[in-house]
Amino acid sequence: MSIPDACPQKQITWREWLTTDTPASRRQARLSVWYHSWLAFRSNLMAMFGLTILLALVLIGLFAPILAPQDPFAQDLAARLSAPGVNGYMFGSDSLGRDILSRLIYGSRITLYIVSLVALMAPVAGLFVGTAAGYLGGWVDVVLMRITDIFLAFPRLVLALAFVSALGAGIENAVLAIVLTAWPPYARIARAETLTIRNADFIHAIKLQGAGTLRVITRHIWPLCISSLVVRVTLDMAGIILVAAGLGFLGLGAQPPSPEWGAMISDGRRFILDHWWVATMPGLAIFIVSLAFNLLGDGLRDVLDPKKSSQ
Amino acid sequence: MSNLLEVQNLSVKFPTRNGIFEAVRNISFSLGRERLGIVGESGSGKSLTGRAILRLIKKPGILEADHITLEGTNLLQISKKAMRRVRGHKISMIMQDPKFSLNPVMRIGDQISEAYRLHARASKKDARKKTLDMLEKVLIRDPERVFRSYPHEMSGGMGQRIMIAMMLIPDPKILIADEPTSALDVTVQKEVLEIMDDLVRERGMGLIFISHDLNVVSAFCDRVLILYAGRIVETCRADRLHEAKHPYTIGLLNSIPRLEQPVEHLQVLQRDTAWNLEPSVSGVVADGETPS
Amino acid sequence: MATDNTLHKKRRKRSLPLWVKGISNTVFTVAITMVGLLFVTFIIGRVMPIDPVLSIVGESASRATYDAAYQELGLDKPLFLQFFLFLWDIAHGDFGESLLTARPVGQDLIRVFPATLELATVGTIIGVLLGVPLGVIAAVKRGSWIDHVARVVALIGYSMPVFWIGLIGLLIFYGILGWIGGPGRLDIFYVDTIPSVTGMILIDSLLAGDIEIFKNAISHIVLPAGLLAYYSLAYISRMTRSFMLEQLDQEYIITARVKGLPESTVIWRHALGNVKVPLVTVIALSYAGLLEGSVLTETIFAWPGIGSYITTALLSADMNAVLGGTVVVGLVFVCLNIFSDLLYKYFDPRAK
Amino acid sequence: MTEKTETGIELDQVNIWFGEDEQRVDAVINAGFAVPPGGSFGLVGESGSGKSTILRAITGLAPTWSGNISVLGNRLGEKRDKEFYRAVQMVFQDPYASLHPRQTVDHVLSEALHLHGFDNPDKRIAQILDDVGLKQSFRFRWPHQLSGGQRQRVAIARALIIEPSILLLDEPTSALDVSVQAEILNLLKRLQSERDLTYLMVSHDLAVVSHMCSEIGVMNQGEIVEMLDVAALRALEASHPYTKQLLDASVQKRRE
Repeated sequence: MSIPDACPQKQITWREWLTTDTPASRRQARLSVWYHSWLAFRSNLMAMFGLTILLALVLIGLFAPILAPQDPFAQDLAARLSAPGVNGYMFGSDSLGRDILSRLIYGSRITLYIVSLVALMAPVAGLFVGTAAGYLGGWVDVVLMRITDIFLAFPRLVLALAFVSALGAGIENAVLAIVLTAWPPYARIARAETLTIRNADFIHAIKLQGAGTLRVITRHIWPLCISSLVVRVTLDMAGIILVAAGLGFLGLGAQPPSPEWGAMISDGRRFILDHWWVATMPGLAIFIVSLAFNLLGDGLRDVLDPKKSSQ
Repeated sequence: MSNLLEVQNLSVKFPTRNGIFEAVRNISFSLGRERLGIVGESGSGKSLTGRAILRLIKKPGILEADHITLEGTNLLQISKKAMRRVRGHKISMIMQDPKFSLNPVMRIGDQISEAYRLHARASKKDARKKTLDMLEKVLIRDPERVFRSYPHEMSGGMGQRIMIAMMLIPDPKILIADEPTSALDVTVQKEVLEIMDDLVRERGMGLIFISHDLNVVSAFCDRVLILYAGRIVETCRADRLHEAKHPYTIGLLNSIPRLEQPVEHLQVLQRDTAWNLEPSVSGVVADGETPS
Repeated sequence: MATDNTLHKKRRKRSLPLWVKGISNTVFTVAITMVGLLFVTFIIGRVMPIDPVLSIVGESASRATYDAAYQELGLDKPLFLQFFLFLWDIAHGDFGESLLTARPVGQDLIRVFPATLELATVGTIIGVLLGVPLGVIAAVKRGSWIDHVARVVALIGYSMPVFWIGLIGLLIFYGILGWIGGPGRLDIFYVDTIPSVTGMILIDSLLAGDIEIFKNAISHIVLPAGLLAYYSLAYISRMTRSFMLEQLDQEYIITARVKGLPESTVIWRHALGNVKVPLVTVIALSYAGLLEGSVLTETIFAWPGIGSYITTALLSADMNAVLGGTVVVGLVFVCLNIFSDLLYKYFDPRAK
Repeated sequence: MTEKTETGIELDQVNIWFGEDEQRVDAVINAGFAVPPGGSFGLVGESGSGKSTILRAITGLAPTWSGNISVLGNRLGEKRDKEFYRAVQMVFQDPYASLHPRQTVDHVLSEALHLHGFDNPDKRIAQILDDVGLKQSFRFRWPHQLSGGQRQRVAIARALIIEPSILLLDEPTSALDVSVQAEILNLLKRLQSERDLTYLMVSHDLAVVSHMCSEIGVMNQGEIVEMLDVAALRALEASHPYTKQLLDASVQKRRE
């Protein structure tokens, strides 16, 4: 087991440096783990496909003004309900003569907005509640889990409906409603994970080094919960998109004339028999993005969570 | 002494990212009506050898051999269906921990009688009677109660007796015991080993006893194969283990602390990379010949 | 032998039999969950921007009428007393009156719930019948083409917006091909022609011996139930596959093979026998999911169930109806949870 | 020093139990023994005998106990302070479970130093790696890049880097192959004499315990049924029937 410590750096390629079994610094150790995960992830074609779509979505959202051929709100009643390709509308136009493609492009911003808000709030809340309940145990666990169970007992969409109807329709309220119903599963996962980790010897060991509760939770338990949460969040994003679109479809999410995809489907519903494209295009957009999240989540699970890679 | 089983050039390989890993490398041995010990450290390939005989190497593992002959039939050439007749009926296996090797949601009686009903084509009633008999043979005091119980209600020692009963009920010719007592407490180990030993002798079976524990093997077997890195480095009579010649075997023996022979420092095994290149020693004993 | 915590001496003062404790524990848990659920619903009802008094007495009512109604509704009482009154009413099945139908919400719910139940049940049955075998086969033949197909089928199921695919389905199978009945539970001239016994038309028509109506009902339910079944299948098959893979890795599977059992017995009796324990929970969850998913599905298919009821009420600000519907769906969720817990205990000898 | 440090660890009439009231299960009953500073005491018994539970009670990991436990002359209360953890460290049974899977060797060792405010981490880490017989190149490795024996060396390094005077050993070699076991036992013996450590070791293996310890307590069903010194054990001079049974099982399996 001779170690090429003394080897001059330039003789080793980046790849070798990253894949070494004998990292020589903290940075190299960390980077090499990331690199190995990336290698594993890269070999998963479907996951790469999902990642590509999502990156494209982000780019489309960022550069919407440049990419969109027309103003998403500009109406042209003379050219209303044009079929795809007709009158220069690549994906056709809707009942007010607005360009569906441009609306889809701008709609990606709304989708990204909802997804990032939910992804920032729900898992974090779940992680806090779950690890606290799991690690502290006792009455803290009982109280927190009872609350979690209550929220878990609510049907997500129905509660979101009731909530939105109480606070008024709109994206922010829809997001709030989704977050309110989305955190309990994360709390459950984080708690379950914590319970298995809590009694692991490496946690006992760090306690015996004199580490306090907060340190144990944040430095030792969180890093282990986070990977399974990331997987779950990615997979859930597909569902979140569907719920948000569902709220939009029912007229409780983003309000017209906002180009929210669910609302666009709702708009096209009236013309489904004669003008199929009005509802079909946004539906496809939702489907593709949601599929991308699922593919990515599936791939991430293989990398981050090899135990459960089977699901 | 006639050979029940002959294994020629057995290899078990696993494809990995860095090429093929050979976990068992070209080993040959035979088994008569004897108790054959296979000893080695973790990763030496001893368990895989046991499973390979039953053709139970999971994908993507690859099993290769010139032949594995049981009473004149090459097990590698028979159909999957015929192989199932061999399993349980001719060759059985006991695994390490009854906590995992018994089906947790099935009643013990059903698990034991299942194999008997299959191989003996017995009626439910006969199978039940036979099962209760068998439970009694492994010295279980209240067979009726155990018959109705679930595995989680049993202690480790009881669980392993149940495994023995389950594996011996179809009256196989060969029993492979893969670390049968390493999950048990020392005082229970002895009981379980004795029960197994008695039954194996009584039936004139061949026993392959796989273990990491040189003491147990030397006390309990007739002949020993010592495995290192997938190969047999030495074979000898169990009662002559202390006369072993290979530095690996000697090193292994000397690294064990002994109650009666205190030493200040234990000897540490110095591994030699040359061992990895040596050819595997044959563990075959020709028909009619007594092992030296 | 990992730890030394195997407990050997049990000193037990038995006061109550264990099962009595178990049941009283369950009842307590359920009660707490229910009250919490009702509390959240109550709060939602309270923070509504809609003035419940105005919606009863009308915009032009005098101050005195308004105050009278205000007191009648108990709004002058402290919040927590109001909550208890709310609980009291619900315990008596009183959800107030619906603005839209001008009938007690309780009666409305009893009328619409069977339609939802019928849809979700048919969906779940199909989902389980197809999803479990698909999951098992995908796990057994891991990495084969059938595993990939099952994976793609499930991923598509996870990703498809139900309201959109429902529309497309209606467009193709009803609008273009005409193979199935359109929206609603029956063709319009069959509606209310058979006596309602269970409220589920498939059963009622058979009870009445009317095959014609039964067939018509089938032609209407096939698409929405098929869609729900697809979602349920996606979820159940994935979970089954994952549980199966976990079980197939266990030592007792090797034991079963060593015994010489045929592969079919190893898989369907030994492995699936263990999988059915967690699968119960998954199926219950999936069933609950379908009941919830009915909100969107029913809107598309004009299915007169609890989902349509809630959305219609929502759009016309009929709060009593919305809250009543929410509570009932919540109740069903809780009941499903308990039921799956009980089944779990029944299937798993270790849980007793 | 003073009288205070006359004992390393002392237990007197210690009871340990899990659960309360009807659910109460007594894991250790009336245990008592003393280990002098620099001494080594072994507890031997089978699974469920309560031997590991005693270690857990000393470290504060088993919450419900009664009686007296004192370490270096200080009686322990409900809570353990930093000073206690400075003085008492533990090595666990399974090296695959006792290292955090997402932390490098360096991380594990630096954190221990950080928690107790040690200076000069680089030098100390280099030194301890040397002491436990690991090459410097192991410093930035992840647990999955180490073998079982190497992991156990890291666990020992983690325990010793904060320079405790007492080491609790919970079956430190039972998850290892015999040849690796010999290496680890030798290492522990060397470190004990170099650093004048007090050992309290728990094992199911009589031979291992008698190799390591001078005084041995035999546990059965939560009770210490017999205490004897290693010479008596080696001479098979046990008086309690359970000890005899244990000795019999340990010796007989290699005779026949």
